[in-house]
Amino acid sequence: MKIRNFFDSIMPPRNWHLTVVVTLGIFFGLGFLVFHIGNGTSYLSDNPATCINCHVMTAQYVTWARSSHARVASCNDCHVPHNNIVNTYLFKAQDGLRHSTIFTMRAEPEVIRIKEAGINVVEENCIRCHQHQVFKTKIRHAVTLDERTNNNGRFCWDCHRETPHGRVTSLSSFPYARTPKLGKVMPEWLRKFTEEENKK
Amino acid sequence: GASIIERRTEAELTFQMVKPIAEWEPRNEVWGENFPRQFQSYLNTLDTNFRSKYNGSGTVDMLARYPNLVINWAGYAFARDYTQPRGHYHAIDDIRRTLRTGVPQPATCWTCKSTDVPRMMNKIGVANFYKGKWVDMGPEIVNPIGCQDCHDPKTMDLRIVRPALVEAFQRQGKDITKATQQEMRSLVCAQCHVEYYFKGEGKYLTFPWDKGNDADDVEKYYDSVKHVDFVHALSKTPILKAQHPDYEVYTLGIHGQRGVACADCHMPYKTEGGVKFTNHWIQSPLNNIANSCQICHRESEQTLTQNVYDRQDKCRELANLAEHYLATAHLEAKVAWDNGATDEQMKEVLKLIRAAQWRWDYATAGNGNMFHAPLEVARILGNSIQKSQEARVLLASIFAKLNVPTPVKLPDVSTKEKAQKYLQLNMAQFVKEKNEFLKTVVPEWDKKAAERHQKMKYSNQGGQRNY
Amino acid sequence: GASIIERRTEAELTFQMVKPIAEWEPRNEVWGENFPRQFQSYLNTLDTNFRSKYNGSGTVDMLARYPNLVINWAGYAFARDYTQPRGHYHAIDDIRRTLRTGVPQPATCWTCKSTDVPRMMNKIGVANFYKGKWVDMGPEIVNPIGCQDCHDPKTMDLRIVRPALVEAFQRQGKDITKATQQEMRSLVCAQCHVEYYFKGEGKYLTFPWDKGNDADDVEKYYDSVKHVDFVHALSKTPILKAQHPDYEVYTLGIHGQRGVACADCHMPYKTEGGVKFTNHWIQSPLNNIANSCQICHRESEQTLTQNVYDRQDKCRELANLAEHYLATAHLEAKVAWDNGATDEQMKEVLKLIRAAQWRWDYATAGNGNMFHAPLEVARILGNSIQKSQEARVLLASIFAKLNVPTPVKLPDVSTKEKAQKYLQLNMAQFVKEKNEFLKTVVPEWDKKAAERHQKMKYSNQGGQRNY
Ligand code: HEC
Ligand code: HEC
Ligand code: HEC
Ligand code: HEC
Ligand code: HEC
Ligand code: HEC
Ligand code: HEC
Ligand code: HEC
Ligand code: HEC
Ligand code: HEC
Ligand code: HEC
Ligand code: HEC
Ligand code: HEC
Ligand code: HEC
Ligand SMILES: [Ca+2]
Ligand SMILES: [Ca+2]
Repeated sequence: MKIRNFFDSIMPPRNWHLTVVVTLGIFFGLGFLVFHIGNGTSYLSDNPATCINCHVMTAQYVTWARSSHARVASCNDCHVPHNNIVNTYLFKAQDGLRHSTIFTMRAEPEVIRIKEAGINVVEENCIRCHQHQVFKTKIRHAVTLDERTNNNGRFCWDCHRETPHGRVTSLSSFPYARTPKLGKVMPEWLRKFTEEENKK
Repeated sequence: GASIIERRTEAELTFQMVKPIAEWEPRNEVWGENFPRQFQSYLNTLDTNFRSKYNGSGTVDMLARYPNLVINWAGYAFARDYTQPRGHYHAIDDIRRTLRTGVPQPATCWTCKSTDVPRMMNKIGVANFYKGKWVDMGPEIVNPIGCQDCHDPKTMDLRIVRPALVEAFQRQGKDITKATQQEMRSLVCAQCHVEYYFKGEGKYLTFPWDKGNDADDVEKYYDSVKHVDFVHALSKTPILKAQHPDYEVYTLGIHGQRGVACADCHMPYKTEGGVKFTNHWIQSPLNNIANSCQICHRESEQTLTQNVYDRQDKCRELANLAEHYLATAHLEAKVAWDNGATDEQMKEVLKLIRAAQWRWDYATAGNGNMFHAPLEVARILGNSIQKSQEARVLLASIFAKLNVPTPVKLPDVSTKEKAQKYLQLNMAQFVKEKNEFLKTVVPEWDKKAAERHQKMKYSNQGGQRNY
Repeated sequence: GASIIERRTEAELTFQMVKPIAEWEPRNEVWGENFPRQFQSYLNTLDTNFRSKYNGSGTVDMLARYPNLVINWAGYAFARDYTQPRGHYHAIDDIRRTLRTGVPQPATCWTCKSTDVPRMMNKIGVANFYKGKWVDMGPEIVNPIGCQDCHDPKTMDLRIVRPALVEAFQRQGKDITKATQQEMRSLVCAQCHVEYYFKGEGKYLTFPWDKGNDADDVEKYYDSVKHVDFVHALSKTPILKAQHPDYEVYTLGIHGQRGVACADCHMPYKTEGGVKFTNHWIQSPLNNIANSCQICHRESEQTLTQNVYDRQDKCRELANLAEHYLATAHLEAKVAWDNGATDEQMKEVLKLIRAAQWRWDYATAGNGNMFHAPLEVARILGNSIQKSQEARVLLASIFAKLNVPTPVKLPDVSTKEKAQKYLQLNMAQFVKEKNEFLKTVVPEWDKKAAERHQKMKYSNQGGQRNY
């Protein structure tokens, strides 16, 4: 591969260049504190549980956790680019910082909506995994390609509306949803009782 | 910085209790004041109208459906009465009503029927709880299975309150406190939906998983502790009775192995207006395919139902064979004994019958088994068939030695009534005694419980009997 | 997004014929000049190095692995020689080499082994083709299975060239020309990977699907036409032999039912230098999990392999039981005959053995069955066990009547050699004759074929023997 091509392939989209440079600066500098306390470092992890360190993400977490994709795709499998490793981390850093800041400022909307850049990333990722099912010779799904080719604006989840978060995802839609915390698995008396037993 | 930390604390307090729940509160309706959606949906477990090909929410007389069961359990209370389970809200009613509690039972029988159990265990101690008589504990145990059995009243996190599950994990060297949330979504069920036995004089509830949890492993464990549930009234076989190894068999199927939890199918999310919550109507998923199976599978309801039935049909075909040849082996063994067969001659036969019956029972005693792990069920049943038939091959040789002409004449036990009559079970008497008990003893229990509830916090709440 | 669209265009532009292919061209290497990627990958079916737990690309002596097979097939050529299949490129070698063609066989045997078959059928007519002797057709049939068997040389569309499949569809009232492309991706295989029999004097190749295609349906069909493949040398049972019902059993499994085609697993796509094409290395998918299973499943190679082995292990456990008790029943039946049992006494026994053997053979004769439809396989095997054991129960009664002391003494047939010796098969002689045949007759065939190839278009191409 030509060196030129290689660079092209790892560069983030043109309209992000400024953001990326700034992000990198902040990332390695002052921003580290905010990032750390706000659990922004969790952005570098692939463990979905870390995304819901922010309660505003609970709706997405619990819907994902009950979806068919919970077993096969973590948040980052859909929400960050997977075309090359550099892009993956740049995107994570940029998103992490923005979300941490909004969260800290209490500026989050009642219903979070995915942004344009995010949409494209997700769409690419659907295709990345489902290539074979949407590839023409597997006729089952020929429709998808035509829709996308004609550019009439349909994304995978325009049809697959419940995949994976569903249509009901407002902050107040999940009043008592349990998100994973290392809670106590049994009451105190039982813990003591079985501990004693174990000693015997 | 500080505000982020504040905001994280906030995140942990997602819900505000309308009325904080006392640590041992057994009444669902009290919990329900804080969580009306979950409570209302849980009340639906009272429904008895759904019927699928093999299961459903109504009660089904299994002895009438499969009369061979009566023969296979001759000498045990199961030959009197055994039904399909119903929803959780019926648990107290059903254990009071079953003719199986017409014989003396230990208090251990209450363990999986009520939210009063953790309360009492905490109060009098676990071993003391099990030790008592079933009837003596009656006034204390009146609330059916509920919130207390699965939730921490402070945080609403899932938690385990039945010691037997924790102990079984410990003996296997596994740490249940390390369970993930997804695992907890099955482990709360595994407190009850498992094979068990009453260990020793203290009738200590024990899950026999020390050597693993398929039929062969559990048999090895029981053989090693020389456990016998009853001696068969016809064949004199020392029998092992299997009870609903739902969780164990589920772990041997593809859904369990892929990390799909009980709650994914039996308690899927429900959307009501703009709110989503866990549907607590725990029931056959075939009554709610759109929200359970179709989360993961795109096929039509009809196809998915057919998939379930196909698997159940194939397993049932083998179960019918296993059941029939087992009953035949018991009946033939009786003929052999009646004609003077010796212990020595019968030894191998009884060994085979014990092994065959254990396998058949393990495969069929879980009402979901035939879908949860159909191939494993078929494997065990194939082995069961081989063993009961082998017993019959040996019996045929014994008949030759005893000069009994073959084929031997067997009684007509083709219906529940005929089979019970053949076993000389005085069913009319059992039913009479039970009705007496329900009319005289049970109201006493409920009265005492109502008095207790009055003294508890939120005593304005009615008892569960109201639903 | 863009990459997908490119791929699609590629797929449509594949067909630039370098050299147009003659209608009945049997030589893969000629087709290969137009489609080098497909051809090169197809050549890999010559490989014999992959070994999975139960299958693989090398040849495995199945009689040595499961010596009971020798007993179960006593009186039939399968008791002499039966191996695991290898890749398509070995088809001609293997049918020449097998000791089963040491006995006189009809030309029908060639039907599924070569691209010369459609050529000859077109030339001499279908019925005439089947009618001949296997040895007489030898010089005509030398090219192994290949492009001609699955493709139209003009369009490269998939097509069916074996009459038996089309006829079977017609008799079932189904129109094979209405098959979707996805169905064709299995139906090309169903030309050969199916249970069959030779109908009547004309040895007309026939697929027994008129009443459906599970073991019970096919048995019903065979019973209705009173078909018998051979009379068992020991038990005198009129036996049905099952041969690789791969397609039929696949339709009874979940992958078949969900529309996953044979080609999805055995011929997945491959990408080479940016070009995507169908990998024609038809083999065990376990040698290529990343491109087959993992297209649809996200689990690791290790987990998926273990899933396959789990299913095969469970089915094998039952197959071992079925095989063993069947062999025992045959041997015991012989003891009964030897001691003067009457036809009347044995009638029911033979009926049971026939049914048991059919089920066992149908379940195990397809090497992929235990993964393609494990539950169905277990179901059939459970029935087989029940029936052979029932035969033994009856035999035990017969022994009593004949005053034969039980348990009867049975010969040691625990290895292939011992079993073949017990059956008095002169294996050394068979091998000697076969070697003679391979040294003298076969080179003649190849010589004649080479002369014929010379005269065909593109005669500069070597014969298939070169690979
Ligand atoms: C520090 C708290 C926090 C964490 C941790 C966090 N998020 Fe967010 N996220 C937010 C907030 C606040 C918003 C709303 C921002 C907005 O509307 O612009 C948001 C919005 C989003 C959006 C929609 C807006 C967009 O940018 O397209 C996506 C997608 C998203 N988050 C994914 C993730 C993933 C994936 C993770 C874990 C890898 C994660 N988040 C972890 C706070 C967080
Ligand atoms: C299978 C792919 C996939 C996975 C896995 C996934 N998401 Fe999403 N996510 C999407 C799609 C598609 C959307 C856009 C939904 C829409 O617009 O209706 C989205 C939107 C969002 C949004 C914006 C809300 C909205 O409705 O636009 C947030 C926040 C988010 N996801 C967070 C997460 C978190 C946190 C996880 C992991 C716990 C996660 N996602 C896992 C595909 C995924
Ligand atoms: C990391 C890989 C991956 C990504 C990214 C991904 N999927 Fe999937 N998807 C899978 C797998 C694997 C399955 C099969 C799940 C199973 O076996 O239960 C699946 C199942 C599905 C199904 C069928 C089950 C259902 O939930 O309806 C649909 C539809 C689907 N995906 C659409 C999408 C869409 C739309 C996106 C993007 C928003 C997406 N997928 C992103 C791997 C992925
Ligand atoms: C125009 C509507 C539409 C769009 C857009 C669409 N799909 Fe689908 N998709 C469907 C329908 C309808 C089905 C079910 C049809 C079938 O199974 O053959 C389906 C089925 C699927 C399945 C198979 C599910 C299963 O369990 O078999 C997958 C995976 C999938 N779509 C992924 C995608 C992806 C990825 C995209 C975007 C590239 C996409 N879909 C865009 C309508 C759409
Ligand atoms: C405290 C013990 C206990 C716990 C915990 C428990 N069950 Fe049950 N379950 C029972 C009993 C007892 C019955 C039978 C009640 C009856 O028939 O009266 C039952 C019945 C059922 C039924 C049959 C319902 C019907 O309509 O026929 C299902 C399904 C079920 N349980 C699933 C679950 C699931 C899933 C969980 C965990 C989320 C669970 N159970 C937790 C004891 C329990
Ligand atoms: C380890 C938990 C556990 C113990 C101990 C237990 N059960 Fe149950 N019981 C269950 C579960 C789970 C079900 C529902 C599943 C089923 O019926 O298959 C059930 C169902 C029942 C039912 C309704 C269905 C039927 O079997 O007729 C009755 C009645 C019953 N139990 C009585 C008893 C009695 C009597 C005892 C003591 C001998 C007992 N139970 C001990 C867990 C338990
Ligand atoms: C047999 C077990 C069981 C019983 C009984 C039970 N729950 Fe639950 N509950 C669950 C499970 C499983 C979840 C899902 C937890 C998860 O996904 O993390 C849940 C979730 C919840 C939640 C969290 C929000 C939601 O809807 O997901 C609340 C609140 C709740 N239950 C309240 C109750 C109340 C009130 C009762 C009594 C009326 C009750 N539960 C009885 C098993 C049970
Ligand atoms: C949370 C996801 C999930 C739910 C809910 C779910 N399944 Fe599955 N199902 C799976 C997975 C994963 C597999 C394994 C196949 C695979 O890995 O793709 C599977 C496999 C199957 C199979 C093939 C296995 C076999 O025995 O042949 C059937 C049939 C099936 N499911 C039916 C159902 C039905 C019916 C329901 C509802 C009662 C259901 N599933 C609910 C995820 C799920
Ligand atoms: C993939 C979906 C799935 C999972 C996971 C699952 N089940 Fe089931 N379960 C079913 C289906 C389907 C049936 C059959 C219902 C019928 O025949 O009507 C069933 C039946 C049952 C029944 C009998 C119901 C009745 O009507 O009497 C019980 C009890 C049960 N399951 C308990 C459990 C428990 C406990 C677990 C976890 C250890 C579990 N199930 C996991 C799908 C599932
Ligand atoms: C013209 C007949 C014919 C057709 C068409 C055919 N096969 Fe075969 N196949 C055979 C024969 C014969 C063998 C055994 C060759 C041998 O052992 O020498 C075989 C062997 C195999 C093997 C074993 C390979 C190994 O490495 O052990 C597989 C797998 C297989 N075929 C799959 C398929 C699939 C998939 C298709 C359709 C895409 C197909 N076959 C089409 C006749 C055929
Ligand atoms: C309807 C198609 C068909 C017919 C007719 C047919 N075969 Fe085959 N043959 C196959 C297929 C498919 C395989 C590979 C699958 C397998 O071995 O399980 C095979 C494999 C073989 C093998 C290699 C494995 C083994 O069995 O040892 C030999 C040798 C063989 N056949 C010989 C014969 C002979 C001799 C005849 C005639 C009596 C015959 N075939 C008739 C389709 C056929
Ligand atoms: C046993 C059956 C079988 C044999 C033999 C076979 N093919 Fe194929 N071939 C297929 C199948 C199945 C496909 C996939 C068709 C589809 O997906 O529609 C295919 C596809 C193709 C294609 C289309 C492009 C592609 O790669 O998908 C070409 C070209 C091709 N084969 C050439 C050949 C040549 C040349 C030979 C001989 C060397 C050959 N085939 C032998 C079954 C076979
Ligand atoms: C083209 C898609 C596809 C391919 C390729 C595929 N599968 Fe599947 N698999 C499925 C579908 C669909 C199901 C049914 C479950 C469902 O509906 O989600 C399934 C079910 C399964 C199951 C559960 C069924 C059972 O028997 O319990 C296993 C295990 C499995 N597949 C393993 C494999 C393996 C191993 C391979 C490769 C040899 C493979 N699959 C190739 C689509 C596929
Ligand atoms: C979902 C994937 C899948 C599908 C679809 C499938 N197979 Fe298989 N097949 C397998 C697996 C896995 C094995 C076992 C391989 C092993 O044990 O090494 C196998 C084994 C085989 C074998 C024996 C291979 C050997 O090494 O000897 C043959 C022949 C075969 N399949 C033919 C077929 C035919 C013909 C079809 C369609 C009618 C088909 N298969 C459909 C996955 C599949
Ligand atoms: Ca029920
Ligand atoms: Ca092979």
